[in-house]
Amino acid sequence: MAETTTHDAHVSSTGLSNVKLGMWLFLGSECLLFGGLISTYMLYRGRVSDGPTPEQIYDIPFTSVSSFVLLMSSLTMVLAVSAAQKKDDRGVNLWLTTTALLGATFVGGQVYEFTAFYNEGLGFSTSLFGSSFYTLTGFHGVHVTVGIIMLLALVAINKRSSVPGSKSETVEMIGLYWHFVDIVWIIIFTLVYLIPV
Amino acid sequence: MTTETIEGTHLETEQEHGMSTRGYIVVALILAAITALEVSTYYVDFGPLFLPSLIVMMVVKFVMVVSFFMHLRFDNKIFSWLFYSGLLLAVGVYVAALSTFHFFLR
Amino acid sequence: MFKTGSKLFLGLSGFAAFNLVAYVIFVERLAIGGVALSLVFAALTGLAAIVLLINEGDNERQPRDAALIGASLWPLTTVVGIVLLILGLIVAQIYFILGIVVVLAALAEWLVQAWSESASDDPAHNESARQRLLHPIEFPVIATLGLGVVIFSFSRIMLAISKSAGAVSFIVAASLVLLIGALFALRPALKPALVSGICVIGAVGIVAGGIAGAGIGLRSDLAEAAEEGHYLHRECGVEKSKYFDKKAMKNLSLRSNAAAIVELRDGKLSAIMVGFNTPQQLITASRANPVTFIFRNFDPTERRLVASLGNAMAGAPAAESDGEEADHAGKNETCTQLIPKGAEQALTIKYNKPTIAQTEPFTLTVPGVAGQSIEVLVP
Amino acid sequence: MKVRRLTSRYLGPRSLAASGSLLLLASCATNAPQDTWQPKGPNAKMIDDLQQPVFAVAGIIGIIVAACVGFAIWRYKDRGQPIPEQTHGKPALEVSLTVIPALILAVVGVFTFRAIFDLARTDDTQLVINVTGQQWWWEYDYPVQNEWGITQPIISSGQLVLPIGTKVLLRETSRDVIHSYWIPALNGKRDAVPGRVHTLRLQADAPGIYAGQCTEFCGLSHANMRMEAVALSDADFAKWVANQQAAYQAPAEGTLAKEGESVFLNQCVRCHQVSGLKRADGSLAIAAPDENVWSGAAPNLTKLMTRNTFAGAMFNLLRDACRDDVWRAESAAFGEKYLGGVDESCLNVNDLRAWLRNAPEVKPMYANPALLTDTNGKYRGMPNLGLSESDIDKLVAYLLTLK
Amino acid sequence: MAIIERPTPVLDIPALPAAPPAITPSRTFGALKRPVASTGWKSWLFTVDHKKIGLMYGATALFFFIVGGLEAVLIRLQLAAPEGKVLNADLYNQMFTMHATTMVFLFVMPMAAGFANYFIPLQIGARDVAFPRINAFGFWCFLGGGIVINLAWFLGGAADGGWFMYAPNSGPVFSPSNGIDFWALGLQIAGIASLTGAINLIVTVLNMRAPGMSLMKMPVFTWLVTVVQFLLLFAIPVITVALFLLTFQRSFGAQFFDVAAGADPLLWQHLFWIFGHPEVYVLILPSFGIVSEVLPVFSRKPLFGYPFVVFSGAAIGFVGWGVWAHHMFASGLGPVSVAVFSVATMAIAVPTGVKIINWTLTMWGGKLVFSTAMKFAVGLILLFTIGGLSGVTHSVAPSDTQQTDTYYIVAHFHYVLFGGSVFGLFAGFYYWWPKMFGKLLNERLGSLNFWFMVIGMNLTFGPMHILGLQGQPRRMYQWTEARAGEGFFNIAFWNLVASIGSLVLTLGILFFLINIVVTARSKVRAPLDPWNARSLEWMTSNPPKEHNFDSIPKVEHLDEFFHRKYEEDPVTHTMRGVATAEQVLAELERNADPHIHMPSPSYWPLVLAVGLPVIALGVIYSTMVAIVGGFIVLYAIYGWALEPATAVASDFDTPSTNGHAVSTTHG
Repeated sequence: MAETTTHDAHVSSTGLSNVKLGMWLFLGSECLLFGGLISTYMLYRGRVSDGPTPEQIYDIPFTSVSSFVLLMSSLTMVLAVSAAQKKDDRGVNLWLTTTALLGATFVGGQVYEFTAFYNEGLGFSTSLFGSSFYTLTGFHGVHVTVGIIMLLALVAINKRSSVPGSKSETVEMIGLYWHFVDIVWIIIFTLVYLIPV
Repeated sequence: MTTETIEGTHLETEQEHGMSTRGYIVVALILAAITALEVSTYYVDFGPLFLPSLIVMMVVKFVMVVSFFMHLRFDNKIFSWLFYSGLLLAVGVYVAALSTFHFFLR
Repeated sequence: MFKTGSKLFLGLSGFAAFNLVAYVIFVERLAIGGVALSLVFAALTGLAAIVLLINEGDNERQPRDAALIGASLWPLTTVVGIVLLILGLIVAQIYFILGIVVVLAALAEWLVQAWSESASDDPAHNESARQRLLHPIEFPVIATLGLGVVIFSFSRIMLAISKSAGAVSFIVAASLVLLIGALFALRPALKPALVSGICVIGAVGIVAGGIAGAGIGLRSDLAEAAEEGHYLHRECGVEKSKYFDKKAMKNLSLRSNAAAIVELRDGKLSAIMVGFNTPQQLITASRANPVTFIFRNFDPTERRLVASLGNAMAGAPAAESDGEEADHAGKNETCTQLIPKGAEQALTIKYNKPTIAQTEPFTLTVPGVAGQSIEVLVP
Repeated sequence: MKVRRLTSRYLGPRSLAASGSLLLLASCATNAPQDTWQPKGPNAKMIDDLQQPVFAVAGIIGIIVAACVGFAIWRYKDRGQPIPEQTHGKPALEVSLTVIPALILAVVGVFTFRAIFDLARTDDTQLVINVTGQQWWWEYDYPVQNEWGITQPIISSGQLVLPIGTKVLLRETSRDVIHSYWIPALNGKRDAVPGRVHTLRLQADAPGIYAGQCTEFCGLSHANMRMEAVALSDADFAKWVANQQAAYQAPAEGTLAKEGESVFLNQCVRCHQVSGLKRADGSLAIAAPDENVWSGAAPNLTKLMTRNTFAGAMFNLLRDACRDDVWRAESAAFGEKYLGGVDESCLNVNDLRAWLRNAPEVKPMYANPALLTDTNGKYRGMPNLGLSESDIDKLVAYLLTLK
Repeated sequence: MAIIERPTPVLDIPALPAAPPAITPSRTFGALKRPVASTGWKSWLFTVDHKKIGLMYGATALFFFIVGGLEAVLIRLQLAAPEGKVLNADLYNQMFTMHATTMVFLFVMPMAAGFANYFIPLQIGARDVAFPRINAFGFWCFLGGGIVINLAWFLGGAADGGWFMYAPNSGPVFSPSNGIDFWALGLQIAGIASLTGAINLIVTVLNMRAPGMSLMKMPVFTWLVTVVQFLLLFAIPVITVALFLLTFQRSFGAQFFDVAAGADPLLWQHLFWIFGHPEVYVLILPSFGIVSEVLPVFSRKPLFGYPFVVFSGAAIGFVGWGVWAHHMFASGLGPVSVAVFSVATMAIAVPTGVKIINWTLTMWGGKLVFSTAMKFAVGLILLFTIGGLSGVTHSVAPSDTQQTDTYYIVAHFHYVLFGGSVFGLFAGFYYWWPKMFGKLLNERLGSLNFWFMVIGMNLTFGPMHILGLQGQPRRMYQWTEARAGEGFFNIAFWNLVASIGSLVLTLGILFFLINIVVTARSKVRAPLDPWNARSLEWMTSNPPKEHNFDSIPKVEHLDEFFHRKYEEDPVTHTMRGVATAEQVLAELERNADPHIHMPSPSYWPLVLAVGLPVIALGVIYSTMVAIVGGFIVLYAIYGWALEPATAVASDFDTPSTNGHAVSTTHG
């Protein structure tokens, strides 16, 4: 996002990076966002005035696989961060691309899931379960998509950059975001999919 | 002072935080194993342990990702404070709100 | 003042204006086509204005080095767009919109490229100028479009193959990505071009698969579910129905908004209501007001709660017409799923007609439990 | 009375400065229909007993703070004194000044706790009444309770009738948006939330009419959504119950009222039910508000003239003089006057006719067809029926027979 | 002065090959250049300077204050007499909804954000906030949100569901106009401003303090605003969720509050008040901070019990999360919830009381100078005490069931928000005006302003206590003579008094506006340190230079500036002056930093913020427009990401023959 300048002796008061502090604050704030969406779902999941119930349409084997995929993308992401700390640009680009592809696989799975559910009779306005399920998982999917776009853009910017490791902090920041999206899915997977109504 | 641009100083001071590649892979494997265990609850009847075990596994996975992949274990404590205060606030507030809907009690 | 570029755009905008007038007169007023054409007109005029403004300070001298100007893709794209546009006027609106998007995109690119090439004598500088203006839009658009196509294709493949094959191919695809990533990481000697190559091949493969998947359509069980609406019927009999009773819900989270909790305990059906200290056999429900009953089964066999919705005014839907409580097999009733002992389910009902309009009272019953019935009185 | 006024005096800054004569004036306050400081039943009394000391303590603390600030302003005004010592505070003082209010609040908290649970009791209920809010009126239905002589559901609106000295429990809900039921003299408010059933204890000590108002913002005519609770002695209540369940009396043939009945059957019965009313062919006339109004219900007009109000208690059915006569009646005489209902001499013809002529003009409602797209053309509130003046004459004559 | 200095290393790179200048048309590059000017209208549009952004926040908020005030006056005119005819029911409902929305979201919050933006970097000795471009983006979001919310007035009617927007009354059936859609989307956009602002200011406070300034040496204003930012950080996402649910319900047919589908409308109330109660502290704490600055300055004495004030502020912020359901005591939560929240509400009265005690004791034994700022501060103590105590009366839940949704509550929160928040902000205006504009506001007009406001406010809101206890509910577009009662407490009389009071109050505000004009036209410059102030923001010129401080001061004390001016006599314990403000400043200037790099202005925050209202309009009217808005947002984000924080050399000048700039000064 910005070029490195080391002109000033004025180091931050805590010795920490502004961007990183900001990112953690943002993630703390996001907890409340997803908390609200998850709570809404939890409250309404048993209210099926019409259409299928959660257990009738959930495809646990498939969702397990897609959880696994997202988990592995966290691994590749952390490898990218690790490479960035070693100023290994090739590794960074490689792992970022891998992460983005795994993320895309996950989103592809979600598109599949939504289409399948829709065909089985669960629309956005079908029941409270439908409204809250699509809202929650849709928000998560949008977060993943934003993450993928950031990853790809970072790869593109990184390729143009001539200074190796210049984007290492950006890699770390996107990494934090990506892991956060992953841990939200860890919660969704358990609370939404595995615990039956 | 140019802001948004302090990463240079940061990296020099905290070069060696985090784990080795092998460490990350081990963590990921543990996470995968827990996920497999979670999924097994769908096929095998855990009886009364079902709910608590799922919750515990979820929390363990959560904490592992946060601590190792997101480096909270190795990083400055202030990040943990910021993140966990948001998290605990969310849990507290929403659990309280849900309980007013008789979520936890019949 | 007027040079080739500005003349071109002025001419084009004049043409668009002519088309717009013709469209409004001959086709229809205020339709999407009219809006689109006015947008095209506005855009072209704007482009012409920008060209004029930018060239204002330019002297008449042409760049000395003609080699500065490279080959350009944009004229061709513009033509493709115009073809789409015309096609759209004849065939379908979607092509028309697509055509507009393509034409506008191509013209914008063309314009910026043309302008940047005459900006200065330094090709690098010119290129960087072009990039600064266009990269912010090129990057996201290409990334979004590319990703969107790949993701969508992937989902089409998944929809076409069977459930288990889907899960397997899903994990195979992910593992492949992971493995190839690991391979490249372990073998630093492999060329970046190879990475890109594999990515492109993978993408093309997925898109091809997607097209094939789209051709095949939905897999059989999904197609059947979509056609028959498996979960949209409520079958309220004693026996278990194939779809409606599959994997019954056993728990509620929201328990605070029940008008009554209806319990089947020791073969007795009774309603526990806020404000009444003893279980009731008669519930007064206000008219046209959605009431929620929570049914709790304490009977060892699986039971369901059935609410009769009366027979008032044949033909008039007793419940909300948005299909919440469909009437099944000629009987106007709705019900919960068959639930095992200890489980609970909610049932939301709206009684639009009062009891006096019925020949039989509204009741809550449990099929298979004789003699137990709660009357719902709607005054 | 005196104590109450004393404490309420501490509320405003202006009243802090109020003199003794103001206090005298204050204790003269009469006919304050929604005064929250004049409990007329044990539930409101319980609240009052709690809030009086709290207001008193709050007032005293307020005076102390104001006095301290005032003293500091007067004493430490800059009169050229030197810049004071830069002291940063005295922790002991701070802690004690923190602990004292905490202790006061702890005491208040204990009593609050008790009152909350006492006011939430439902196990000692003697009479249950269902209350349903709707834009912008209240429907009361009395479920079958044989011990009160209620053998079939009674349905009414505008005025809640309850026996004195009885622990009445309201089961509140709503048909559309959230409303709130509040009779200040009898208890605090409780929201009527659609889909949920909330309870509210009411108990009146003496016969009389207690006014209230919807206090949860509920849309256009929120201000016009009023209610009245009418407390009757046990004997009078029994009479009221009996009359409400009495059979429908069709007006005599050939009267204006009989013509009014047919107007009613043509127009009003589309939404308004009158129990026992029969069509010309002898079938029961059953209203179908669900086909015409969004909320699916309209006030039941059976025994309309036993009530004192109409249109969500926005208007009185009684002329002002007759109304005052009822409202200000002595406890002993009240029941009889109230049960007398509305007769022709007392009928507030002007408001009733204006209402029948063009309801949305006198009470804001969503009756404009242009705005009804979201409700599939269904009204929210009573539309303008376009009745002729002679139809209105007939209808008024008919409505007067509904007693 | 090289404020926006081009980074030195860039100058050394021969960027361009030599080319004849004639062939390089300068205008073409003009279209692509980054904005660098620090004067002129463009410098405001594209600025990233926290002071300019703070002033823009302030000016916009003041405009919305006038709008909201006019709405309030209309409301009071309507209610002056029974059966008021000034407004019809529909318009009245829009009016009170928008009055509350405007005052809360478009006046008090952004005004506090303006002060925070302007003064936090100054108070902690920083040159700007941590993320200047995000800061600019926040302001434009707030403006965009405010415009979207108010746009509804002209497009079919504003929101009419009350600022609390309870479901299901906010559903499409019950509010068929688009007002609530505009409201929800506008708040969503304004929420982005609060969220980004919160992250920005927290990072600034944590990371950019002057050397030596530990957390417990920070001025109280900075402290309390930081608490506020934490509240916003965690509260905004909750309202975001609620607003999304509402928008999805209204625009896309979701069922979240549809009772016929089994929904529970109380879900909205919980989400709204989980946000809404912390929001109350968001509104009041900045004013507490301002007063905690003003009182010590005009008492010539440090704040009494600084750590207690700081920790009680933090305690309020923390406990503030556990009391939201006291807005719902009458909602039917059940006795257990009510009891728990009732006690929690009482608990929060304690730290609030601590503040009152500390302010009073700060004045105790001081040398009180009654400037207008001080008058407002003392006014806050007294008026807020009244509001706080009436608050305690309805922390008692049973008592609250008699009071909630009556005018008693209106009285309570106006004493808290007007007597508290607004008086605090006015104290801030008078106190900091010379710092922001280099001129003192007229004290005579200030005095008129204060007294009219105090009298007007008590006349307006005092009688509302009576109205409420006499049972007049809120949000009624008319009241009727029939229920007015008789005697001293009849509501007819007090309604009239309140309406007259609102006109007096308006006059008071008018004096302030006149004062602004008079001051702006006056030629008298304010002295460097007009109030004998205590904190760092006064250790720079009036108004501050673009880079705030020539050299960042080293902080040794709380109230550093005061301690540079005065020293304690070891014998008498009185203070004696050792330096004037001018001398302190001159000392700083002598040690001026040779290289000061400030971030460059940027187009992207504005472009990005323009995209959001376009999306909002698209959600309401047409998906195509939303897609266009989406592209604007994408474009701006990428433009932003590809742009360095500091402009490169070619942005400043035309590419010239020798690859060097003609001049480096753009200040």
